[in-house]
Amino acid sequence: MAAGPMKMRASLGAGFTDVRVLMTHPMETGLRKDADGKIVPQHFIQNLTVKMNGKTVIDAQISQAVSRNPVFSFRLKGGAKGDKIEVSWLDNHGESAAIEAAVA
Amino acid sequence: MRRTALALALLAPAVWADPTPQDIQRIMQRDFHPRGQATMERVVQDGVQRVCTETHDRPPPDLAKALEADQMKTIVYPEGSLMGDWRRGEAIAQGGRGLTWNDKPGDPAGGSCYNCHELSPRELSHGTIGPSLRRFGSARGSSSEVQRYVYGKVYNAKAYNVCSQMPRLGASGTLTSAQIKDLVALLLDPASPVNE
Amino acid sequence: MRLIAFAAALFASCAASAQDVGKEIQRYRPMVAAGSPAELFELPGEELWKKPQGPKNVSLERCDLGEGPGVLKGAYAHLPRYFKDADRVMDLESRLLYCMSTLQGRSRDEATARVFGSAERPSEFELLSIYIAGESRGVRIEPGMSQPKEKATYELGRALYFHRVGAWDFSCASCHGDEGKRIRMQELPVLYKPQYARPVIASWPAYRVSTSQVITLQWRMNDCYRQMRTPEPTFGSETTVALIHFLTVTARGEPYHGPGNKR
Amino acid sequence: MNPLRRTLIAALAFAIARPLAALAAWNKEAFSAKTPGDALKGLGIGNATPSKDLQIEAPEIAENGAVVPIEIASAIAGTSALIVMIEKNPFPLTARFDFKEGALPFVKLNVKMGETSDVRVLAEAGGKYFTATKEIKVTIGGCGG
Repeated sequence: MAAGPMKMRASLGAGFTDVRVLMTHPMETGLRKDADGKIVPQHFIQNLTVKMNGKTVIDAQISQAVSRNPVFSFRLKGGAKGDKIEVSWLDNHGESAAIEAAVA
Repeated sequence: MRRTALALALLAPAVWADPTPQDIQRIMQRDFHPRGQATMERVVQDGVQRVCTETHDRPPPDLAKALEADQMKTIVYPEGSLMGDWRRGEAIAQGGRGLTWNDKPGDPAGGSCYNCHELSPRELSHGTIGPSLRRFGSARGSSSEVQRYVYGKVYNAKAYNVCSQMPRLGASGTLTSAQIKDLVALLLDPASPVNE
Repeated sequence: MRLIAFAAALFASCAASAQDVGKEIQRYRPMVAAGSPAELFELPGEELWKKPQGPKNVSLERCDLGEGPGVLKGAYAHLPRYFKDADRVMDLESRLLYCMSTLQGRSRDEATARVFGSAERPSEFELLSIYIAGESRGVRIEPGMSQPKEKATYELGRALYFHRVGAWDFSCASCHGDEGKRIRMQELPVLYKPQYARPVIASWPAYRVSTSQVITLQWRMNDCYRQMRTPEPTFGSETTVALIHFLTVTARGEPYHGPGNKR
Repeated sequence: MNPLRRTLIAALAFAIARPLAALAAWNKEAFSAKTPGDALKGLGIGNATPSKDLQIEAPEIAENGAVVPIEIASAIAGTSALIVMIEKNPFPLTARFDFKEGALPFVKLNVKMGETSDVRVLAEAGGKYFTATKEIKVTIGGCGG
């Protein structure tokens, strides 16, 4: 399944850059059965990386306990309009996706 | 049912502007289709549904009494004790299935009681459409009269209050008499958590 | 009264009183809404709007949702309304179905084979609804009420709202009839009163967190009738459109702030 | 090819493809631990001091365990990592966030909770660990029908 769409909004907050990112991902726990009773295999994002102007500022390891279609909010120090924010993920099937946005 | 037909004749002319229940029924018969066990006769109103719709659930007292008497005749009491097992009763009260188009007719139905009532203090997630039934048994005892009242009320709530929002769980074929006896126990058995 | 107060205190530890349970749920909802993935479905919705389909291999971009062919801005906030070409009042989903048959040449059976989707695969109507509704963000809800058929549809919707039917004798008002009522934890808005209808109607269609599904008003009518133990209402039928019209007119004037977030 | 090997290859590929990116390993031992204690061992964490400067903003009652919003902020100087654990989940360790130069120790995320449970958050600062917990009750909403 090709990685579904991602959406991100990066905006200047009070003394920090507020980054809100949405990702399409089933985050399957491996405990769920589908309509005809078959176990749906584990399929979830494991790594999340947030970069500001090319430099990694947050490295995250997450699990299947994160809700489906994950939504994260982060706060980066300082930041100015036009700074480049990039968020990328890698899941346990080796699939990945990334999104870039300029600070509004 | 003769009494209901008479009643409807009185009410019908009063309602002109809005579509009448008969208009609604014709439109629903066109706009709905059967699915699973949910067949088309369910869109045909019976006398209780018709009168409660036309009077916005406030029928004239004498008409209400007459309809309640009709409904009382539908209640079938089983032989012997009316108290089942409150533990099974709790499971029935928790269950919400039954009579929908994706319920298999053979599967046991639930009473959906927690949707509208507070019962056991341990269940946080309870509704408030119906009165709280906390300590129902400890407040009223569990004499055969009270058992008979609770059994009848669950079987056909409209026999006691014709426009009640409580479904006619026995008369509609949702619950078996054994299941209703278990609910009687859930409400009246001193050991039941409802009566803590 | 003292005994009851004591009993209540006794159980306070394991069962928060109903009031603060309700209060806590009030805090839960905005926190969930702030992080709603509903927006994720606007992108695929837009792709579907532009995707040529059907025997005529045409996209829906020329579909007239009431503001002119292809005009999306504010279209959702002005539905349901009367359409002269079809000579009836339509909501968004029945109007989309109309465009699928007239513009794309698709048969009703093919277009309505899967009107309600799943978390894995939302239906066309669900994705299109999220995208088109998103184009009405901030626009004041003003469904059509000037045409005779619009008024008649409103009256029909109101009558249906109070019509008791089905194996459990319910009407919409059985659950959505009195203030402060709950089914389990779910507060039940009194939808025939404007102040309660406005915030609710302004948030549909929505993303339902418990099932990760996109849900629309046609789905809502369908699922309510399922729980009323009636047979199934036909997708886009006059009954469903009349109810949606009645609810939307009751919510008139509220700025649309969907697509929203549901339990 | 078994999933583990494929994941490792992918992780390496990811790293090689982006040489500058830190090798984003995934702590399999800690994430597959079935008890909070084993998860802490997997993370190499001994004891952690309770701290009021570690705030957890979350609802006391979640109407649904599928999406429970949790907001975490650390006012402890030098916080470099935040770790989220849901004690009663089948696998308690839920997420670990490492904050490099340029990021504030703050995160908001939605998590799944199997049942009412304590959410435990740990903060790493200057080689020491601090902790805070909050109980979230999970009920079943809706008509149960």
